Order: sequence, then structure tokens, then C-alpha cells
Amino acid sequence: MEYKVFDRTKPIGEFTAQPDDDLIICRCEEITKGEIRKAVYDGMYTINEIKRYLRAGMGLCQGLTCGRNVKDIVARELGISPAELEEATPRPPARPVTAKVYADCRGEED
Amino acid sequence: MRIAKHPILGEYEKGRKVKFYFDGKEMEGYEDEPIAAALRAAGVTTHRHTRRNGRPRGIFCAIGRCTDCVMVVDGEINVRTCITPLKEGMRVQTQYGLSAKEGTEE
Amino acid sequence: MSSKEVRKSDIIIIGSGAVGNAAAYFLSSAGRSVTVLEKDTVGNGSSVRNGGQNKMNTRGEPELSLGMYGVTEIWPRLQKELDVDIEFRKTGGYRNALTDDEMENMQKFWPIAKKYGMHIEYMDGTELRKRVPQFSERIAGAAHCEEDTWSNPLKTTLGLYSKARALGAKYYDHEKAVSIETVKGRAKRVVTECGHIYEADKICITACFGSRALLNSVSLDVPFTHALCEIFVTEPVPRILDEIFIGSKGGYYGTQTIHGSIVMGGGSRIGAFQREGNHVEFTLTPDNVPSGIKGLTDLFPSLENIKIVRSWSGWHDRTPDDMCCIEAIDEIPGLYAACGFSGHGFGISAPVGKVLSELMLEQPLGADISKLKFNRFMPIDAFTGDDRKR
Amino acid sequence: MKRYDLIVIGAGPAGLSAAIEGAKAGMRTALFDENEKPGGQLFKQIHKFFGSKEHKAKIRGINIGGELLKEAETAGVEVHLSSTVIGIYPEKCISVNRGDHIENYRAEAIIVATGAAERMIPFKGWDLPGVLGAGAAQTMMNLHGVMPGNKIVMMGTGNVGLVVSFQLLQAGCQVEALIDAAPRVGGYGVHAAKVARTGVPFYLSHTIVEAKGTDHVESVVIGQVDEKFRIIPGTEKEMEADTVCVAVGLNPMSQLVRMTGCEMKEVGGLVPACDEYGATSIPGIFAAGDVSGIEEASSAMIEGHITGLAAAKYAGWIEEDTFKTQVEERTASLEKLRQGMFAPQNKGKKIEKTDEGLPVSASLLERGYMDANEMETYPGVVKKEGVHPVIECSQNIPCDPCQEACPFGCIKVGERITDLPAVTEDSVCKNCGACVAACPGQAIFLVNEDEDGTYGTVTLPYEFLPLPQAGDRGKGLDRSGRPVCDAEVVKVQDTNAFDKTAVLTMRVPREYAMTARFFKKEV
Repeated sequence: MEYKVFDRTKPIGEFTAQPDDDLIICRCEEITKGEIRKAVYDGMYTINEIKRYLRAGMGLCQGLTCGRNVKDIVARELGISPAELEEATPRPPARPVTAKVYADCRGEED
Repeated sequence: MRIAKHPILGEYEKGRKVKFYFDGKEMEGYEDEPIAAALRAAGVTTHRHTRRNGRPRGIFCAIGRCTDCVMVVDGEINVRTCITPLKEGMRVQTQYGLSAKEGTEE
Repeated sequence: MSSKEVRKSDIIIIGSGAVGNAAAYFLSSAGRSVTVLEKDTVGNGSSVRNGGQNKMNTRGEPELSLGMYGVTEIWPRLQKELDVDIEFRKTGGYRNALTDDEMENMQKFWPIAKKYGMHIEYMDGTELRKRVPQFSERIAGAAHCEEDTWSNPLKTTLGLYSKARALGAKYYDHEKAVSIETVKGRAKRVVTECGHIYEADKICITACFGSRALLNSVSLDVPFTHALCEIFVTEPVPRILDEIFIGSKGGYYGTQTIHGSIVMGGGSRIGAFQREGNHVEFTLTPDNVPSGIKGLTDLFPSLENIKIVRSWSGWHDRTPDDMCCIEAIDEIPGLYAACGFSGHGFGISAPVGKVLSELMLEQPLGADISKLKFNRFMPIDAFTGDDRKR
Repeated sequence: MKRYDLIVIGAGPAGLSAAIEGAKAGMRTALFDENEKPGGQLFKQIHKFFGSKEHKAKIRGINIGGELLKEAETAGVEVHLSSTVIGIYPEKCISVNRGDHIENYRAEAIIVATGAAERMIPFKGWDLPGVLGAGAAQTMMNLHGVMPGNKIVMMGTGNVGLVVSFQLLQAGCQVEALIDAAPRVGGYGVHAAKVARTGVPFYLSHTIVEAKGTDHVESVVIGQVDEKFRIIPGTEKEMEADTVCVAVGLNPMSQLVRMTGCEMKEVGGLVPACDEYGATSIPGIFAAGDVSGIEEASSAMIEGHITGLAAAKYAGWIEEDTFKTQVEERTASLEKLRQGMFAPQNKGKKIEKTDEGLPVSASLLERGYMDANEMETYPGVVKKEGVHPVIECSQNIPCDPCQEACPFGCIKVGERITDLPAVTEDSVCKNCGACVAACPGQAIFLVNEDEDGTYGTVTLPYEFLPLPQAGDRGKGLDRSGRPVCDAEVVKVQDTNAFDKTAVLTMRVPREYAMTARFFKKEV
């Protein structure tokens, strides 16, 4: 699907605080709703940017829990539907893997 | 908090009873059940305190995805207790940020 | 925007990586109107696919002036001026050697380093392990370089963007520049894939490997190739090491970030399956990352029990001499470019952006870039097979 | 690199079914799952499934899981458990964490059947221990035999919320309340009714304001919401609870399939854009089950079979003709399940009338149980002399075991599997209880409205411990769980054929025979 990229030159107004800004959204990195909302006004319009800027979705669970909620918050600030935002890029390993295990890579022999 | 007998499942198949240590305190659980299940049965619900705000956390997804239930197990941090099988003599410690509190080893 | 409309500004920058954003930031700060064109989304290329290191100890001499400009002036300045903490630290770094030969080879750098005011200390394996006991017994010796630094590539790239944008730089996403057009012999216009036209007196190309096609559009070339690099990062762990570390000739490197995770990476030199449609978001074969992890756990055995949480990859734009190109292009006035960073560009991205801004603002340059010209590459000597340079 | 003909990721209902088809077609098939046990969510689903015989209706999920696994092994599927696929790479290659090392494999075709993960909504205190997914609670009690808590507030009245609430009751927990921000119950009415009749209150148009506590949930504040889901000030209400279960929907686990770079689409969750057989935009990569769109396990199984066939055809293991005939059969079966009020095409629609043109019970949707005066509208509820079935089934759902259960022809579902069951006119009920035990919705009662001029009897399904005994005295509870009359247990049937649904007959004053629907022993 084609994701619409928000026109970064179009103003989206000023950040204004909301009463539930202190709500934790990314549980692993303890990133709040307010931090995510503020980042949008700093110019972070994609989920990958939010992740790189704040670490939301970059913790131990790699965004499995908060991904959807971050998307909803960002979309709301941008005034678009969450479906228009691409989710953060999923990357291996899909679950944490101990370095020792990861380094022992087999599979050449049949 | 264990279910003695379930109307549909009857009695649960469990491994042998084993001893383990939670923050130095001796506890009992069944071999190969998740550490988190043994702790919940023993009434322990706080697995760790978060790094940034020191908030208590416990079981959340129970299938190894959310990583909220991580603890220090046999000295290793960030062990997902909901999918890590309990073994005889395991040392399980509450995780504070990235480590266990000193003095909770034995 | 209608296809006929022309968007005008003082300066157009093509590519919103760390270099492009740094240039945009310095130029906007100087009051110029800047347009940044990005083919994908902001800073989604090699600027966020690197380990954040500025490995002064492995740079070629032509880049050292830029490197020192960064270490002493530009990076500390960004750390203060940007609205985000880019985590710039003068960490110092260890570069390791497995054999005495390698060690000897490494020591050849000393007089050059001295010339640029760098502080390097050489030590044998025993001394190294006295300082950092976690290093492998297999390491024969190491060089410690005081000028090695680290900054967070994600926050730097986005922090520069955010600040440049706040200062008025206009960013356009998914706006792939396809050609540069000249008017009366000067670079003047940029045409994008969807037919939009942008106009400025100065056009600056900072588009990583995309730069080559753009240069080709005005009949210029720089001979760089694609090379795959892999990065992987661990869970955060209590502090192990402040310094950055660089493996021996394998080239893999690592740093423990302020957050506590260890960011490691390198290039396996295996870039199989580069066929059309195979995307490079995370590496192309499943062997690359494990082989890198194996190398680093051999170097640093205590990493063994730490969990890897994420891996990804990207392209290098690799030149024949592994050094970048940066200049105001003589042949076409108004055209500026910086590319070919060969896998170690992030460490000098901030000073390169600054020097680009100095070129465009016609200010004295903070670093000597005279040996980094585009036309330095020549065919090898056909008789001896040696490299030749202009 | 080791090359299989088919690799299936995820040993849930879809993955197992897909692997079975691949192996049956002769493909060298490997199935990987990160869990220690196969079956995906099936082994947590201890309730009887809806559908028809061909969909394994009235069989409990756990037993279906066992059957599927056996079938897979017989077909020759290599089942690799505790084997987490950590990445999919170009050229149909995967990396698997085998516990102490990584192994890479390639295949001609890969089917991704990674299922779904629970969706979570943040509220104040949602990170406190004691707040957990409803699926997590299910895992704790049904797999590990541990109660997730004592006093539980359930957030969400979709099928997961309703089914897990019932399971919590079965595990011996107290369910304090069912909360939903929507104005109507989201799941099957019959699932709601069986929870409501035990006395659990439903709070529709309500949400959780806050979970309070220092180290653990100690209480929960709920509040009423307006049509824009904003809390109406002054409606807050605090209830004591130590656990909050969140059941607000599922998200497809699309991480792995997205690593292939295939095209995705948004349908209430990000799913791969697949053709009707599960082929993604990348040749040789397929998706089946919840990862390609959230549905019931029964649908996932059929989808798995279809996708398995498609992969076999793709790699040249079956001919076009065989593929066509087999897929047609499966598709017809799937279509049956995708009918009725809760069909995917009706998602989010407000349905006012049944297919029969009867008004949908408003009380059921707003409070979780039907009002007595709405009852007689439905074809399953008739008043008759002697013992007769009373089928409190008021929504068109794809389910028909009741019709087959009655050996005496008392129950008829009709043309379509979704038609409301009716009690046939001239039939004679022998009070055997088979229909009571067979109904996956526990919505059938055998009622004798007037036994002797004073008392009537009600025969009802009972899946709790301790099981009451004949002679036990207590209260008859109405559909809302309110004690309405004295009751005495006169018979308890608990045969193997009933598969752990005990059938309990209680004697109540005859004026309560059409009201009392649950028995609570006096303590």
C-alpha cells in the first residue's frame, strides 16, 4: 500500500499540553503520550522517526505492545487516519536472542 | 492461587516439585512451569521496577512478547520469566533498572 | 503543486541525511532559504544505519582535517545548539590488532596522527587487558586514540532536521530528484521524478549512492559502488566500556551507548541476492549478522550472554580509495556535492555539512578538503597495476 | 542450506492445517513454532466451538488442537517446537532460534501463520502489576493452572472478553464487572448471557479511568462515556479489584511477514494484501489465519487448508484440477462460517433485526442478558405442556449442533446454518439433556413449566466446580444473576458424551420456571 507522506511544509499548529500527557505509552522505554505528541511538532511525522527520536518502540519488546498506540497518537496529531501511517520497520531478531546463540549459526550442511 | 481442580481441564500435568530462590527467599514451584507461574502462585506479582520511573511491573502478555515480566535469573538480566522454565535451585531476583538489588542474592 | 509551478529558494539540498541536514541547519542559521528534497522519508538512509562512531584512528589522511574540525569545533557546537541531546562524547577508542604485523602496520599512522594533533597510544595485549579486562586474550595489541568520538546517529540526523526545519528550511518527502539542469552554464534547477521543478542559485548533492545518478545528469561521475553494511544492537546492560572499540582488520566495531545498549556493526562483504525487488531494510542473507556477532564476541567474550534485540542494514557508497568526495564543482558553478563516504561518513557528517555551508556562503573553510576532489580517481597504471591519483 | 518444499511458521490452527495439506500433497514440510506446545491459542480455548460438524462444532478447542497435531504427524509434517523464527530474508530463507544455536533454512514456499497479539489500550495505571491481557489471564489459568487474580474487572465485551470472563469464573476467580466503552456488547449474545446469569454486571458505555494501587492493582475506577468516548464527569465509580483483564481486540502479528517486503493493507490491523488463497505479493510467500485478518479459529483452520493447497500448487505438487475441486469444497465450508450477524462483512454495523425479521434483543446488547418479555419472540422459546427445550438463541450465528444433538427431532435450525433454531411442533422431548450439553453457547434449557401445580423444573448446563449434587438446596438465579427463588437440585447428569458440561436439573416454584436460569448453592 502507498503511504501518504504528510507535507512537512504545511503547518500543523502549536503543541498544546493535554491532561493525560503523562500517560506511559511505550512501556519498555517509558515514553509518554506527551513526549510523542511533542515529537510530532518537532517534525517527526513517521513512526520510524518517532522511534528514532524518542526510542518509543525501540525497547526490549521492539514495539510489539505500543506500536499500534503510537500510531494512533501520531495520526491524531497530524489529523490523518492511522492507516495512512506506515508502521515502524520490523527487524530481526523477532525476539531477543543471546549473542552466543546468534553467533552459532548453522544451516550450511544438509 | 493455584487451581486445584478445573471443571474442564481436571488436574494439571505438572513436573516435580522444586525449590527456587526469590530475592534470596526459598520458594516452591513445579519444574518446567514458567517462573512467572510459580511466582504468581506464591503471591509474587512485582517482577521488576522500571529504569526511568521506578514503576513496578509484572506479568502482562504471558507469552514472551511484551518483555514486561523480565527479572534477573541466575545472574542474567532481562530474562522473560513468563516463558522461561523453572529449574531446581534457580535464583530469581527482582530487577531494578538493569540489575538486581545488592544483597538479594542468597 | 502544479507541474508548471517552480519552487524557488536560495539553496537546494538533495538528500536529508546527516550531511544534508547539517548543511541545511548551518545555512538556515545564516539566514538562507533552504529547500531539502528527499526521495524517501527524512534521514532514512545510511545516516541511521551506522554505529555512530567517528573513528579518527582509521581515517585516511585526506579526511583528517575534516575529522579534527568535527572533534574540536563542530560536534561540541551541535551538542550545545540543537534542541535534542545528540549524546556527543569524546569517548576515545581502542583499535585492536590480532598479530604483531597488524600492530606494526597500525603504528605507521603515528606520525600522521601527530601532524593533525591527535593523541595515540600504542600498547600490547597485556596492557590493554589491564585497562579493559573484557578484551580477548587473542588480541596482540591495541592503539588508543583520544580523538575518537561518538554521537547518536538517529538523534543527530533528526535533531539537525528538526532544528533546520524550525529555522525555516523546507523539507519535501518522497520527492526524488532525478536531474539537475543548468542555465547559462550554472546549476539552476532540480527536476523530480513526479515532474516538480525547484530552482536555486546553489544546488548541493548529499544523496549517498543516489548522488552518482544526479552527477551523471550533468555529465559528471564519481566511481563509487554499493557495499552492504550491517548493524546490530543489544539490550541495555550496565556500563562495560566508555570507549568505542574497533576490531582488527575485519573492520567490525562497537560502542556502548549512554542508554546502555551496545551498537555494533561492520560489513560482511557478502551482499548476495542484490536483485531488483529485494529490499535491504535488514540485510540480504541470514549469515551476515551472525558472522558479525561471532567476530565481536570473539573480540569481546563477555558480550556472549547479552541479548541482541535488533539488526538492520544499509548501503555504503564506496569509492576506490575509501575516502569521500567533497567540493564546489569547478566545471559547473553553483553545484556542490559531498558523497562517497565509504562507510565512515557519519563521524564527519557534521563538519562536512559545515564545510559545505562555508563553500556555499563563500566563507573561509574550517577544514582542508583539497585532497577530496571528485576528479582524483584515475584508471590504474596499466603497466604496474598501481593506483594513480590526480 | 537445508531446503524444504514447504516451511510453515506458526503451529496454530491455520499453520497446522496448512502444513497438513502440504505434507499430504507430498511436500517435505517443516512447521516451526516458538512455543513449547503446538496448537497456538487452541490449547487455551477450553470452550466448545461453534459451527457445524464439518467445522468441528461442539468440540472444545483443546481437543481440536490435539486432533490437528496428530493429523499433522501422520501426514509426515516435521513439527519443530521451541523454535522461534527470528527473521525472513530474501529468496525465501528463514533464520530459526533453536535454543542454543541459530539455523537457516530455505523453502520453495513459505506460509506465515503467526497469528495475532492482543491489542492494548493505555489508561492511568495500566502498567501496574495486575493489569494484563485477557489472553495472558487465559494462559495463566488454562495452561499453567494458576489464577491470574482474585477479583477481576474485564475490559471488553467482544468474544474474547466474554469467553475469558467465563473461564475466569471456571477457574474460581470472581469477575467484578465487564466494561466496554461501546454502547453494545460486542461478542455473541449467548456468551454474554452465560456470564450474566452467574451474576456478573455489565457496564456498557463505560471505560476504565484508572487502575489504582502502589505495587499492585487495589481498585479500579470506571466511568461512563459519551458518544465520543469521553468520560462524563461525575459518573466515576470505584470498585475493589486486584486484576484488570484487557480484551479490546487483536492485532495481526505481521512483523515476520512484513520482513519479506510484501504489500500490506490496513483492515483494522495491518495485514498482507493476499489473493483469495493466501498468496502475498511476493511469489512463494503465503499468509494464513489471524495474521491475514482476525477471525475465529474455525475459519483459520479452513484458511490454512486452502493456503496449504495453494502453496502445493505453486510449487508444482498438485495439479490445477485437484486444487480447484479441493479449494471449492473448503471455500464453501468457509463461506458458511462467514455468515450471520457477526460475519466479517457486518463488522461495525448496527444490526436491528434478525434474518427472520425479528427485533434483536436490546437488553442482551445493553446488559448482557435478555429480558423475560423479549424471550417469546424467538422461535426457540415456546410454552408447552411437559418438558420441552427452551432455546434462548436470538442472534444469527453460524452454528447448528443443537439440531443434530436431539435424537427425537425436537430442534430444527433450518435451511441456513445461521437460522435461529426452532422447537418443532409435534415433537416430544424425552428430557435427555443432549441438546443442553451440545449447545456451544449454553443457551438451551429443558423446562417443565408446571410439574405438579406447585413446582416446575429447569435443566441447565453447568461447568463449574464443585458440581452440585441431587438434594442440594440453594437459589435460582434469573438471567441477570439475581436470586429470585428457592431451588433444589433434583438430578445431575455428567456423562462422557456431554464432554464435561454437566446437565443439572433444579426444581423451582412453577412461576419461576421461565425465569430461573442458574443455580447457586446455599452456603
